[in-house]
Amino acid sequence: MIGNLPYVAVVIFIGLGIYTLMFKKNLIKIAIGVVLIENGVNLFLITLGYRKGAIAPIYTQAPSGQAMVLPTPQALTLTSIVIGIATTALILSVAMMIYKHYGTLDTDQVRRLRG
Amino acid sequence: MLGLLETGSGFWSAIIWIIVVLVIGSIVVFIRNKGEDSYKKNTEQDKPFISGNPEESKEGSHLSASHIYWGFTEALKGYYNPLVKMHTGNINEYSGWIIVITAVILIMVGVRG
Amino acid sequence: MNLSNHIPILIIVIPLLAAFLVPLIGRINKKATGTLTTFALSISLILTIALAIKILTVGPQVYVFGATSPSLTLPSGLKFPIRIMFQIDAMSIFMGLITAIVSFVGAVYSLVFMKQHSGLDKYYSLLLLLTVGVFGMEFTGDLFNFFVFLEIASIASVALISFRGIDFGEPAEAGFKYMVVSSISALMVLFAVGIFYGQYDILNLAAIASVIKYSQLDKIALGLLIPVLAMKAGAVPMHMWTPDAYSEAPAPITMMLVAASQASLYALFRIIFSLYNITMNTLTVGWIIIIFGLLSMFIGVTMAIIQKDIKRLMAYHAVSQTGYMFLGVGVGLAVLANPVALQKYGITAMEGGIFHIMNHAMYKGLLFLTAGALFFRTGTRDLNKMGGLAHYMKYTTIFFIIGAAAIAGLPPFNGFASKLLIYESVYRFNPLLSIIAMVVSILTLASFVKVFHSAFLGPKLPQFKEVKEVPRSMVFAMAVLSCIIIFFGLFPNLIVKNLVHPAVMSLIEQLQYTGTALGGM
Amino acid sequence: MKEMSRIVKTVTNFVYGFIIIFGFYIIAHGHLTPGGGFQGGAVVGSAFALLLVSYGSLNSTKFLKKDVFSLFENFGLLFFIVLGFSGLGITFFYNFLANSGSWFGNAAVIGVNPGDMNTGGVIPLMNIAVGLEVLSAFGVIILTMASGAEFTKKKENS
Repeated sequence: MIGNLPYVAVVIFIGLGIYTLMFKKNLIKIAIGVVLIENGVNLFLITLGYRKGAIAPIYTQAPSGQAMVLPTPQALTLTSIVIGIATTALILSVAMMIYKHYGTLDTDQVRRLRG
Repeated sequence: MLGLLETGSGFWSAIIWIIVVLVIGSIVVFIRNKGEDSYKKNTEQDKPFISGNPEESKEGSHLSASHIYWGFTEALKGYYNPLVKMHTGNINEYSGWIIVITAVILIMVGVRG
Repeated sequence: MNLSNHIPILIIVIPLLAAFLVPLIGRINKKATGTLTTFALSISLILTIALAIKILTVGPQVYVFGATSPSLTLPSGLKFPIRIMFQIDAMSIFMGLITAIVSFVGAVYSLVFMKQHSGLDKYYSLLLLLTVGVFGMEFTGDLFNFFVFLEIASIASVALISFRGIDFGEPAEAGFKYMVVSSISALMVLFAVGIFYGQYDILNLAAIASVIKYSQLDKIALGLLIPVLAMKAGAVPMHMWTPDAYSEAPAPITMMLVAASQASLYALFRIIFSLYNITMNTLTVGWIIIIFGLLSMFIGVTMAIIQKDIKRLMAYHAVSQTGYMFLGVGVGLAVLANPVALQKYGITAMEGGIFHIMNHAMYKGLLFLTAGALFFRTGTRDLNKMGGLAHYMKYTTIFFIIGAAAIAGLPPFNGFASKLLIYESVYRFNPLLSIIAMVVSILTLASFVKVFHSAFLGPKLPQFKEVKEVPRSMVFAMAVLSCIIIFFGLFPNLIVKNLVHPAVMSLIEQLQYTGTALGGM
Repeated sequence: MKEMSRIVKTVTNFVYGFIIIFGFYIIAHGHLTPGGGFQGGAVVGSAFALLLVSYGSLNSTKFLKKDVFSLFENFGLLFFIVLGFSGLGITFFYNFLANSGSWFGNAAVIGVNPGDMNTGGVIPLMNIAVGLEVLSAFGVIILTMASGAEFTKKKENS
């Protein structure tokens, strides 16, 4: 049961992120919502690689016969974090540009493009 | 070389189409040239006739985009009003649509897939 | 060292190398950046054509990164590929050709179009990165790698959409919206990749396809992947980002965005056909795709008719034309499990849908470029303010007529050929769908008549006295696309037989796809 | 951004060097221990962010130059892609240095051992390239954002 706890956390993370994206009216909060979903997905990937009683997958510190956690999901998560940093930086800088021109971060007012 | 494109219930060839258009076009031109030519340049016939009203200036007579299909949009008001209202431009609703459609498709695939 | 084995990777790495060189060159000579970009993309185009010839004559190609041989997918003792690899079959190279042509034309067009902007080195660098991302999405044989390239493409396109955001607010707004929706979609893709990895411990697409069981988790992955990839392709009702992003990006970038969203469409088809194929209930999924197609076609075109912004109007048409691809391929998918119907009309419907992808990229690219030419000379995108421009811009007018006739499906242009394939085959599946498709085509023509009348026809307006024809390189870029459109229109059978049919077969035949990676299983 | 109090500045003076050195340690040992180019680069980038926050954006632009950062970023990227290209005789990204006895060419020893820096082939070189790219990219990002924030604040006040 305790082993499934991370999956519950994943669901909570993604659910909170979706809630933020759908109902929060501030552009910065929307960026936070995207980051929340991203963290949920990263946690999901990391949890997939977990093996009970296993050690960190370092080549030069592995006694023979000892089980290791899967390194591939960790590499995936790392790549996803790197991409997430770029995404977040880009969202925030675009939000800054919007604030510069619109003078507001409210999603109800940042909608000159419609119809 | 005729470029026959099989469509399952027939074929399509642009080359044959162009040849047919050229043939029919030349027949049309031929028949048209046989008619009587009553049009004379630089007479009253050249001037526009707007039910006797004076002609507007050239610049003023251009019909801008909003006026085109006015009747069409007016007649379909019941369709267009909710549709345009749906495109709010609000980012919350953009993500809302994605989540809702994802949920619907998850249910569809889960039940009938 | 035999370079011909390395063509698949060179197609991607040469633009990548140029993307990193461009800022350095830009420090020395600002003008050389555009030339370098065009040069790199032209090499990429030539290599893509060479690879296409090789694939269509020899067969699908694989390229394994960092292995001792480019085609060594399974080193001794392995049951499935572990290295990152490219797997390029007829469908991938079909999309690759579109990307190569569109990116090259876009770079040529940018040479003059973007001249007065600052930060050109970043612009070209991002354009190259966008090309790399789109190529990668089409070539990769690895699910996680697909996610990475998807993100590269979306980050580069966001930066390019909001490129004019320094001076105006709207591009920044469009960029923000696109970034949020594309992050959601990319993260859902990553979640689905995680689901696959958790079940099968593999990331390779072909290897998963060979062992897929269609369990409950696979259903969840499918249910996540279909809507988000359809969203990236611009399917109604998740299309709202499309008009925003397409209308605010610079014209050559809009053209690239069309290619980028088609790469998502390709990924959707690849996942449905090559990964799941007949393990899933093809009728249900096929109808989901068809309904996406119907909604996109109809709502897209009706929204387009009432637009006043020329690029926004064309963007709604992009949504509507995407509907045709969904419709054609959806019908093919719905009868996938039924070999008789598949032979009778399913393959034809898919040919129509796939052929339409290429046609759409060409004529929609051309139309966006003409809209960009109008914006370049008049400084406005508002149709209400335009008029009488045919007096001043003769070439642009001709190109616009070609593009508009092609998108409306008038013979003898290429749009007609693919739409005819769709109409006739879809009619045998369900006549109602075919009739709706024809109505949409008529409405398309109606809305382009509106654009043609309000922008090009009419008396000479006093405010456009100074307007003249666009510079030669922009005319050249538009002429290239027009020639392709006319060629495809005159000889559709050549294209369908040599390019489209192999692409469709490579989608339908799952065993061929898995066999390429796993060595003839 | 204004500069912060004397306490913050003094602490920054003490720690930023250590943070940068730690970041470079993570970059250099990327092939032996957890970490690598991105993580180390991010650590170094956080040192730049610390400097920027404590000294204020006006003061820190004297010693953090956006131009230099973007040059380094380009060099890092180019170095990485050139490393990929140099394996092209066999395949792209082929690890041609591993087990060759030359640079980083020792074979890794199996079993519990402290690890040999001189292993890994092109991987440590790639870590260095990525680290260089990431640390300068972080520098560019924080400096650009700081100048953007400065601009917006000025516009608000006027």
